[in-house]
Order: sequence, then C-alpha cells, then structure tokens
Amino acid sequence: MENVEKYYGAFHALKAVNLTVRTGERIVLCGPSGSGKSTLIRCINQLEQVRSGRIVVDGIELTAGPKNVEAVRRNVGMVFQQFNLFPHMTVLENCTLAPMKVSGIAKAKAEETARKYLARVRIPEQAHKYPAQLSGGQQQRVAIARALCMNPRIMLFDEPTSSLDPEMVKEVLDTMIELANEGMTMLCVTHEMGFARQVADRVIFMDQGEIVEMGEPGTFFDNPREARSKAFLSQISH
Amino acid sequence: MENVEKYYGAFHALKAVNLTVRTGERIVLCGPSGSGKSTLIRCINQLEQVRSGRIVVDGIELTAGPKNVEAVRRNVGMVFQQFNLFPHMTVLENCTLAPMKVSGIAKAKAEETARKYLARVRIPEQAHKYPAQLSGGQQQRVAIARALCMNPRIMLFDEPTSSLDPEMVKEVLDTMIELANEGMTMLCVTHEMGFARQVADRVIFMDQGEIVEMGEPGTFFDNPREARSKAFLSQISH
Amino acid sequence: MIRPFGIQEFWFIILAVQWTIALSAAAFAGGAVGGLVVALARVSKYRLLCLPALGFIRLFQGTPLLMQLFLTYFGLQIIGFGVSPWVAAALALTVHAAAFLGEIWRGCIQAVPEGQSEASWALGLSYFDRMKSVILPQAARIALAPTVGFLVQLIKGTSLASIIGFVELMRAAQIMNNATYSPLKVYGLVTIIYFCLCWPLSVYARRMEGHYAALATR
Amino acid sequence: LTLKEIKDKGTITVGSLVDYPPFGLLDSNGQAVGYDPDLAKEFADSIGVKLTILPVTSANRIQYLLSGQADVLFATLGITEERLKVVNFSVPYAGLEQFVYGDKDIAITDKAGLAGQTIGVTRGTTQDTAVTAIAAADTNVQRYDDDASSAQALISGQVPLLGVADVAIGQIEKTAPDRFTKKFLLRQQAQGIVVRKDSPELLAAVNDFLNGKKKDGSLGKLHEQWMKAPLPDFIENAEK
Amino acid sequence: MQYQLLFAPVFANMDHLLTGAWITIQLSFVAMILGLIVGVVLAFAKTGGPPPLRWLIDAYIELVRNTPFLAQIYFIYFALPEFGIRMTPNTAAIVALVVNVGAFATEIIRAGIESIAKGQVEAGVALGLNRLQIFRYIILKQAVRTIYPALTSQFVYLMLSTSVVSVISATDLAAAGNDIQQRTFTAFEVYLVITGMYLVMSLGFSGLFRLIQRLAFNYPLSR
Ligand SMILES: Nc1ncnc2c1ncn2[C@@H]1O[C@H](COP(=O)(O)OP(=O)(O)OP(=O)(O)O)[C@@H](O)[C@H]1O
Ligand SMILES: Nc1ncnc2c1ncn2[C@@H]1O[C@H](COP(=O)(O)OP(=O)(O)OP(=O)(O)O)[C@@H](O)[C@H]1O
Ligand SMILES: [Mg+2]
Ligand SMILES: [Mg+2]
Repeated sequence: MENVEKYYGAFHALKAVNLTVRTGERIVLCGPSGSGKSTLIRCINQLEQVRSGRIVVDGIELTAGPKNVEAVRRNVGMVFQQFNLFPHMTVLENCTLAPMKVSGIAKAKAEETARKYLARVRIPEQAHKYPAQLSGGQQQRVAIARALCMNPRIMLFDEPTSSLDPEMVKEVLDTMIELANEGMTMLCVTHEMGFARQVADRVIFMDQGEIVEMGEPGTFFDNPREARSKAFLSQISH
Repeated sequence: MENVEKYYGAFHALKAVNLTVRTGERIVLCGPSGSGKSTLIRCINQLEQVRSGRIVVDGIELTAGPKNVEAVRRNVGMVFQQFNLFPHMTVLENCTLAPMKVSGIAKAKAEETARKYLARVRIPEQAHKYPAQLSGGQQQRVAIARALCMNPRIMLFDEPTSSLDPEMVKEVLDTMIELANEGMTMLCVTHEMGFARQVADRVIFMDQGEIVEMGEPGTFFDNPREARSKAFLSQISH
Repeated sequence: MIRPFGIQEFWFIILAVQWTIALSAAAFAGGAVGGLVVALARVSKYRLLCLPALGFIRLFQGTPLLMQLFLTYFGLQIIGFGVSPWVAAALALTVHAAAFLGEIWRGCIQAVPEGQSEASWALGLSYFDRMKSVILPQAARIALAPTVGFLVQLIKGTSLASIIGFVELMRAAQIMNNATYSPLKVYGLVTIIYFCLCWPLSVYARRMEGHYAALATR
Repeated sequence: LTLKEIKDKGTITVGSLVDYPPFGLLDSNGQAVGYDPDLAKEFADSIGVKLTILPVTSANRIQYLLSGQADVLFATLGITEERLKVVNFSVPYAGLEQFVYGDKDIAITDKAGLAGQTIGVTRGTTQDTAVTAIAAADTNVQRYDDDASSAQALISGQVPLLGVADVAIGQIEKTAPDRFTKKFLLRQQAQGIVVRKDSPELLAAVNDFLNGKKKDGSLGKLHEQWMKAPLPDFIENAEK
Repeated sequence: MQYQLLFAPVFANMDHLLTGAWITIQLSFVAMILGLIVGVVLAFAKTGGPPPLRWLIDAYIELVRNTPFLAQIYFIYFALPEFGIRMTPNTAAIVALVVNVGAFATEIIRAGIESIAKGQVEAGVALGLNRLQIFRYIILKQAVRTIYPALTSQFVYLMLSTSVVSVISATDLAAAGNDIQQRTFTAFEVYLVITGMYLVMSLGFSGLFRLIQRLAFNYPLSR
C-alpha cells in the first residue's frame, strides 16, 4: 500500500498512508473513532475506492483495473462489526453461497468445506439454524467461517467484537487467536488490547487519517512514543 | 417489592423477587443478558405490569390501582440505554415538557429548573440544540437532566452507558456519581464495575429471573458466594 | 349535431377541474379527521376500539371505490336520506380516505420507536400529552410522504365519481367525448390535466421521503 | 311522489342524459339542453311547477328513477318489454331506427351474416337487447359503456360492426366519412317518457301533455328543431 | 315512496356473476405476476442501470402514477390501434393492469432494496459475488420481505381497480354486474352483491398472501 489517499467528498479520510504487510503477519489497527481504520481496511478489498496511490495485494495491483479487483476479492476475506450474515439463509447456506456461485464449486463439496470450517469455529451443530437464532458470538463465528470457506490468503477484521455482549467477546477472540496461530495473514481493527498483546506482530495506531505510530505490541502499549497514542491509551483503559 | 412474579406470555421473567430499597440507597443490578434486570426496574414504574406480588414505592402501593400508578410515576425518574430523547424537540424543550404538562409549571419556571439541571450535568450551553446534534454522552446526560427536572425521589437507570462509545462512558458515569453523592436514591443496571465499587451501597446479582446474590460491592466482587456469580464475574473481566 | 372539439369544449373540461379539486379537498379534509381517529383506535390496546377500526379498514380497503360511490349515492336515497351527487361523492371519498389514511398513519405511529412512548410514560405524561407532544409530531414527519402519495391516489380516485353522474373532470370528458367523438383529444387533455395536478405532489412526496431518510440515517 | 305532492313541492326533478346529443347535451353555459330537456321544460310549465334537471348516466338511468333521485325520466329510453316490467312508459315521443352498421368491405345483409362476427353495442341500450336477441351462438358481442366508446371501438378498428342508432351513425359519418355503411335495419325503436309504477296520475299527466303536443304539431316542431327531421311516422301515429 | 330490494333477479343470474368473478381473479392474477416481474426487473435496472435507462424508467413511473387508470386503459385500447397495436378487450385490460401495477411495484421494490442494510451488499462484495448475484441471492428476498405488506396491498388495490375495465368491454365481475342490472333494473342490489363478492375476493387474496408469506419468508428476524 503506497501513498494511499482517500476522500469522502471534500473530507480527507486517509492521508498518504503507506503500509506493507508480509505473508503470515498479524497486524492490529487501533485509534480513536473516525480515524480512518475502517476506511483503510475497506480499501484493501475495494469496498472503498481510493483517490490516488497504489494498493498491491498478493502481487496483484488492485488499483490497476476491475479485473484485478475480482481476483483480489477472492483472496481477501472480511469480517464486519455487524456480522452481516444473510438473515434469509441458514448458516450452511451462508457459508456455501460464495464458493458455489463465485468459484463454481459443487454443492456437496461446498457443504463439506463449510462444515469443516464451522467445526473449526466450534459451531458444527448450528449449521441448519438461521442467523437470528444464534447469539452474537455465534453469529460472528459463522461470519468468520463464511469468510474462510473462500480460502482467503488474508483476513480483514473490522471491530469484530465491538457489538458483542461482554460474555461473548471471548469466544470470538479465541477463534481469532487460533486462526492467528495457524499462520493466517490478518489485519484486524480492534480495541481488545489483550488480544493485541497476545497475537499481534505489529500494532498500528491511526489518528485523523494518518498512521501515527507502528510497533511491537509490547513497546506500543507500555511505551508509546507519540503524545496522541498516549492520550488514546489512557482513555480506553480508564 | 414483595414476591413479584412477571410473565411474558408463558415465559417466567421474574420469579418471586423480593427487594427493599431504603431512601438514599444506591443499588447496582447486574447479571447476564436476559436475566430480568430490565424487567425488574421497569416494573417499578409500571412500564411492565406484574402478574402477582406487591410493589410499594414511597409508601404508595403501585399494584393497587391506576390512581397510585400516576402518583408513583411522578416520583420515579428513569434513564434508558437508548437515551430516548424526543428528537423533534430541543434539549430545553425535552426537559420542560413534562414539568409543564404533568405538573402544570409555568414555562419560565420550568426553563429555569431545566437550565439548572443542564448546568448540573455540565451541558448548559447545549440547551437550544436538537438531540441529533449532540454526542451520545451528551444525549445521555440530557436524559438524566430531563428525568431530574421532575424532582423524582428515585432514579432508575437501565444500562445508561452501554450504547456509548468508550470515550463517552466516563462523562456519564461522572454525572451519575455526583448524583449519588448528593444522596439520590438510585437503582442502576450496569456492568461498569468501577462505578459499582465506587458508589453502590449494595450490588444485586440476578440470573434467570431470580435474585441470586446481594451484598456490599467489596464483598460481592472480591468474594462472591454463589457459583453463578463467580462464573459471571470471571467472564466480564476476562 | 356533432360539433368539433373547439375552444368551448376545451374550457368546459378545464373548468371541471375545480370540481375535481373541490372533491379531493373535501374528501381529504374529512378523511384526515376520520383517519386520525381510525389510526388512534387501531393502535389502542383496547380490543373494543381496535377491532371495529380494523373491520372498517378491511371493508373499505377491500371493496372497489366505484361500488362504494354507487352504493352511497343510491343507498342513502333508498334509506331516506337523499343527497346530491356532490354530497354523496364527497361522503364516499371521505370514508375511503379515512380507511386508507387510518392504515397509513397507524403504520407511522407504530414506526415511532417504542422507547419514545416508554420515556413519555416514565416522565408521567398523560395519554393525550404523549400523543400530542411526543408521538404524533414524530409520526407526522414520517407520514408526510405517504400521505401526499395517497392524496395523488385520491385525486385520481375522484374520476370514479363519474359513475353517479357527478360532473368532475372525468365526467366532463365523457360528456364532451359524446358530443365531439374526439376521444384522443378529450382523454389526452384530461390525462395531461391529471398529470399536472398530481405530478407536483408526487415530486414533493418523494422529496420529503428523501428528506426523512436523510434525517433517519443520521 | 304523486302528482299532487310534486305540485305541492313546486318543483319536478327530471332525469335527462346530457351526453347524448341531440337528445340531451350541455350548452356553453353548462345548461342541459336538447330535445329531452326542452320537452321537460314545457311539461313542467304545463303542470305549473319549476324544473330541475338531474343529469343521469346512460348506464344507470333507471336506478335514478327507482331509488327516487328523479321523479320522471326524459332520457331517450326505448320502450321494451323488459323495462315495462319495472317502470311505466308514456306514449312514444321520439323514435330511432337502429342498424347494424360497419366496415364497407363487410357484406352482410341480415342476421344470418352475424355468425362468427364481432359486433359492438352500448351496454344496456335497446340495440344491446336487439343484437343479443339475433346474435348467433358464435357471435362475439362486446358491450361498451357509452355510445362514444362504441363508436370509438368501431373507428379504431377494435370491432368491425356496431349495433347502433341512426343518431349516432350521423356522428360517426362526420368523424370517419365513407368508411362504413349500414348493413341492415335492426328495428324501429320508439322512446317514451318513464315514470315509476306507483305514480299513475303523473303518467296520465305526461300522456295528456304529449298527446296535446302531437295534436297541435308542436312536438313535431321541437323534433324538427333538434333532429333536423320530422317526427317519424311510426311515432306520429302510435297510440301506445 | 318505499324502495323494495329485489335480490331474486340477482341470484337468478349468479352463474353470470361467478363467471365474471372468475375472470376478475384471472385478470388480477396474471397482471399481478407479470407486474411483479416488471417491477423486479425495473427496480434492479433503476438501482444500478445506466442513467438514460433510469430516466426512462422514471418517466414511465411518473406517467403511470400521476394519471388515472381509466385514462390509461382508454389509451391502450382505443389509441394504440392507431399505431397498429390491436388487442382483445381482456388482453388490453391485462396489459393496462400490468403497465399500471408494474410502475407501482417498481417503486415499492426499489424502496425495499434501499432499505436493505448496506452491510449485506458489502458482505456480498467482500465474498466476491457480482452485482447480479448480490441482487438475486442476497437482496431480493430480503427486500421483498420488508415491502411485502405494501406490495400485497398494492395487489389487492389492483384487483379492485379491475372494476373499471368494463369500459373497454372486458368481461370482468363489474361488467357482468352491469349486464345484469341493465336487464333486470336492480342496479343497487347487483352492486351490493358484487361489492360483497369483491370483499370476499380481497379478503381471500389477503389470506393467500399471508399464507405465501408464511411459507416463503419463514426465516426468523433478528431478536
Ligand atoms: N461513506 C462515508 N461518507 C462520508 N464520510 C465517511 C464515510 N465513511 C466514513 N466517513 C468518514 O471518514 C472518517 C473515517 O471513518 P472510518 O469509518 O474509517 O473511522 P474508524 O476509524 O473506523 O472509526 P470507528 O472506530 O468509529 O469505526 C470518519 O470521520 C467518517 O465520518
Ligand atoms: N416484551 C417481551 N416479550 C417477551 N419476552 C420478553 C419481553 N421483554 C423481555 N423478555 C424476556 O424476558 C427475559 C428478561 O429480559 P430483560 O430485558 O429483563 O433482561 P435483561 O437482564 O435486562 O437483559 P439485557 O442485559 O440483555 O438487557 C429475557 O429472556 C427476554 O427474552
Ligand atoms: Mg470503523
Ligand atoms: Mg436490559
């Protein structure tokens, strides 16, 4: 990601952002509300178009044309704050839709894969329920399984636990930790500092559309360099 | 509150709940989602009708007839999780509506009172804005001021901070702490343990419609008696 | 005896617009009052109010306006309350409007979040104050667009009053068509007139809808 | 209402068509004029009451009378058996000749030719009754709400044939000259003024009025004025 | 004057009325299905098609929504033949109904599509689905569920508006009623009976729609 600039109308949402993520790296993004964290990761799979700059994912230049966008989306899985499960489909159907329609995989095969990932996020028994019948934590784990079914090489998480009840945060974080331990490349917006300390290779702190600070979690949390980072950290651990 | 039983259809939401609150007492209610916390405090001002049992507020028996309900509602202020400000009225109008319509206070007098309470929740300068123009924390403080304008003898809070961004939780809690210090009788559903420790006279833990444990915050947090309380406490402070 | 479609015929049709407008206005005014009552009855928790309101809505939304007009005009005469076509048309359209507006407004009242009612209750407001100061002003904002939309439907609906011989725009057109045998000119003109009456309202309704959506997503 | 009640009230409400020139139409002031309204005016004068014209629709004419909205109908109603069952007719005061009429190229001379054809009529008129009576099983009869619609159906080619009265034929010829011809005569239809069965004195008064006007020739003059033709013989001589 | 209600002639012609009612049901049903298809296609085109297409659709919707159905049906039956398009009355009635309900359905379905949370589309995009797939598999069913009440009342309204198609000599229930009342001169009674029949049909349609709703949209909504 080189020199990426993003505007919403006149609003400058990302300012000359540069970021390189290596395969297998696990990155946590944090920063105050409105700092551009979501915008940044949404640019990676082109949910938002950038004004200028280059984004290269897995050797493919996203910003070069619509063909590339297709290819990149297949390799990038995304998990949203609001889960965004499809309420009119069962858990299994949620997981098999994209493999069947996008990759053209046969139904039986797609279901097999789906069950495998549902087992991995520990809810194999919920396959035939509808999203609304699950708790928030279960829903978010389905969302993770759904993304995994496309065999992505990178996973993006946008505040995956912040609309969950406190009791459910842990089960989702555990799933994410497992995933991290298996070597998945991950970019994760979250304020869960415990998680960041445990798995992140790097923590990135953003404010007002800029990357303000970047570093190992230990260093960042205990010894932030910038004034803005300090202010932020003191606020969220009041 | 004696032997209160509440059903939603066939669902038994409150099971033989007994609770006495003394004037000036500050109580924090906690417990897992769906345990009946909201139901309990909503019964106190008759937002929900109970099946059986007696509720006596300030010497008036609520469960005895509609006349009493009117009287009790005037003495009980309530603050909701979703603020529930009236979006089509300015902050000042929100605060003066009930005093003018219910207590028949003249406009000038009502506005004076409203300004006093708005000053007390530290947002005197926002009086002429509309709720949508305020941050969540400011809105919740307006909601508190609005309830105070009716000079209630008891204040009920239903998770007043749980739909706020982390940065705004503190300003609302501070307002509540001040209120507590002034001697207001308060019943508060919240998971903010810091707040509970600081101001609560008693913490009540509910599960599945029952009061499971009740005690001083110190004792309750550091040394819960019941297994269910322990499990809950370990979960929310993971 | 046939005559060409000339300036005189043109004016005859144009002038009939006043009756279309008068009929729409009368029906809308009456329907608004009735609709409010029906809507409030419909959201009431008392079955004794709720069920008759529901029955009223089902009956008048479930039968053609054409028949309602006819039965009102001749039915009133038969039971001994003979009224002019104008009164009968206004009455039938009023009832029709009350049923539709009642249903539209019920939805709008119910679209006001439950928390608003709860907050009013917690503040001790009476039913009357709660409705007047809190619920209805908010419902009204939601209701504006669909209400104007219904007004368009009502204006078009007045064209059916021609069945009882009331001379509004559509009936005037029929009369002129029978006199001139120029249906394309006559009905073309009438269509343009209806369009001119309704289109500004439709545009306004959509603008309001967008306005409300913008407010709601804030 | 009985005749006496009408006289006491001082006004008579007459149902007339206003969309059927030259029998009934609206003048430039929106007043009902034509053969029917003019005759009604003279009748009201003759019994010494004021006249109110109630414009009626051709489809629901009789309902206006039966339900009591109108006291009497001067509404170009053909005298038929069916109608006589529910209302009373005066002596004939006008007559129409009804034809099967249609595209020049269609060669039909009698009712046998209607087999397999599509023919339009105006719903509920006496042509409707006549055409329905002679139509073959496979004749497709299409009924429109008023004469202008039937005529338009013919002119726009939706139907090749029409059962229609001479008055309307005149109008069609002006709009679309030389496209259509009369095929054969359906029947000669006499029109009467209509009152309810429960008002015999009113009927008698109408008959007296009409017979008087026939005798002194003034009915013929009024007819001449509006129809540009004398009263047909079969009406002039009809006794009822 | 005492008006005697005479229902005997009406009931003597009940078969005629029932035939008319059956045709009304058929007309409504066919028009409904076709109108729904028109609505779905146009709503899809309108929420993402090229601007000229959207303008065209807008023009169509505005024209239909702001003119009386009576005028539309006159135009289709009497004026289109001048351009060489000739239809039987019942076909013309269906076409007019489809044109009419198609415009309303487009607007309703569009509103439904716009009411779907943006996150649903984003989730689809993130999974790599294309625009048509997102519409077909994710949006459509949810959209129709949200606007189902509006859509069904529009259809009932459509069924009731078929009562004016008799002006072009279509043979629906209202036309059958007209024929009978012209022969028996019991207009009031006939209209009373057919009004009752319309009521039964609209309640029946509403019931049918509720049944379809229960069968087709049985997935639970969020708690
Ligand atoms: N679609 C949009 N149109 C206009 N402005 C937008 C849009 N989306 C985001 N913004 C603005 O861009 C800025 C960055 O938004 P972004 O969602 O990336 O913040 P964030 O760091 O994810 O915040 P949060 O923690 O609240 O999710 C914010 O100021 C926001 O108001
Ligand atoms: N209106 C209602 N109808 C039916 N069931 C209800 C209703 N309101 C609440 N319940 C049920 O009653 C139980 C208690 O609900 P309550 O809202 O009191 O829980 P709570 O402890 O406040 O939970 P939370 O922390 O999620 O707010 C829940 O299981 C809930 O599903
Ligand atoms: Mg964000
Ligand atoms: Mg609660």
